[in-house]
Amino acid sequence: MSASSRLRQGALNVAEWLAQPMPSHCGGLAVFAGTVRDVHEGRAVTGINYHAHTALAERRLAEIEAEAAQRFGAEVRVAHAVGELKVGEASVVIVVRAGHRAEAFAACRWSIDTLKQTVPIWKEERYADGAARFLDGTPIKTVKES
Amino acid sequence: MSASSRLRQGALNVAEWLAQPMPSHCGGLAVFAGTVRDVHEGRAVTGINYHAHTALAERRLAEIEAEAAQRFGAEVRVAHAVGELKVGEASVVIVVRAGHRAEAFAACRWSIDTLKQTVPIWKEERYADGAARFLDGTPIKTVKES
Amino acid sequence: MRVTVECYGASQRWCGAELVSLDLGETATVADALGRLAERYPELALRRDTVAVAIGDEIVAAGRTLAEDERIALIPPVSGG
Amino acid sequence: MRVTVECYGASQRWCGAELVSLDLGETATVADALGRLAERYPELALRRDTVAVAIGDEIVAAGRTLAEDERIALIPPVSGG
Repeated sequence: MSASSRLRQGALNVAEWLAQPMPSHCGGLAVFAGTVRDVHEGRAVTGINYHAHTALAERRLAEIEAEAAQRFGAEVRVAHAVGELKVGEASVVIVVRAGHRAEAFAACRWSIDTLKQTVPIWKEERYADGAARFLDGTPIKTVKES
Repeated sequence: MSASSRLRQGALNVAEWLAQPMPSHCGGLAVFAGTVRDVHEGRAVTGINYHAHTALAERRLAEIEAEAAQRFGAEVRVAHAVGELKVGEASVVIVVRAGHRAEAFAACRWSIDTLKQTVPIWKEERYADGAARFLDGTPIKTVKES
Repeated sequence: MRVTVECYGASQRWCGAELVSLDLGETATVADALGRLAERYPELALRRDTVAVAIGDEIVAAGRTLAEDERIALIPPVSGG
Repeated sequence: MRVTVECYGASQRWCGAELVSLDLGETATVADALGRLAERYPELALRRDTVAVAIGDEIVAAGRTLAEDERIALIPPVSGG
């Protein structure tokens, strides 16, 4: 997993994804990060182990960036963590740079919604009582279908 | 203008507003930043001088945070720059921490839209030809009206 | 009664100054102050319906009575963000 | 013909392993491999319509013919984000 890949081992550092300067033709930066919550469906969560099909996930994340750029005229960066994350740590980061806020928000929202349906990643939740389970998910779609 | 105020002299540093850890009950972080663009209505822009009515602007920014918290059940931080900004620099930052992404996006979008209509701040654009002008704006509303 | 008007944003251009002094009658209101400004500054008169007035950290109603030496702020249409 | 099945996510639980070996006839397809797995693993059989199959970095169609020693990946419903 190289430094330039979109899948990263361990928690993401959101600030790292903002270091790049804003292009001068852009006026809106929208960012979304998903973090591990301490409760899910009433059970106390201690962490999540994220599993990925690396080759297909990298390809799909790149496709999301390209498709969002085309649909919204925005620059989009998408990253996802794999491995063990603790409560409060960031598992996914979407960074969008666009001309105006409407496109920035739309591209950011579309990208996270699409990621959840198209990228082969699985959450294995760990609970305070020592149990662990893979969450139910959604049958994988292609990026174009989203 | 104290360090804890929501109006800051000069460009904002977006990463600074992300330093606070994510509360453990929150799963979604949404951020919007507005930056100075190099063109507006076909004219080459070199920078923007942001003017504010300090007392009322501070109050309105605090009201936006409180109203967004109530409407969306989210933690919201809002900051705006005053003074001279160059192209690419951030004039406004909205940071939202919420249980899930839907509320995070909704609160972030509502906050920036409301800020633009309710906070006494004025853009004075500076152009490559040496001219400067105050932009037309929108008659000020209250936060509750938004 | 003397009041000082702070002109924000484009109202600085309409009134040609950041601060304007007004001599008004006793029991003058915010509306009276705006009326006097509109007489003097035609560019402001054209936009009078779009301008709010603040005292301290509050937007005040047109009927608000002014006090001697009070400062009022002209809040033209806003353009933050 | 022998193929190796990599089980991702919950399919590890359904099949009880991360890797499963299958012996299939010549000209076997992805659908044939899924059919064999469904015979062996009732939990997978229940969810067969929700599972996709990847080879390399591509999702492949059920009619895709398999090659000797090929590796295929079971992609159960995804839950990233």
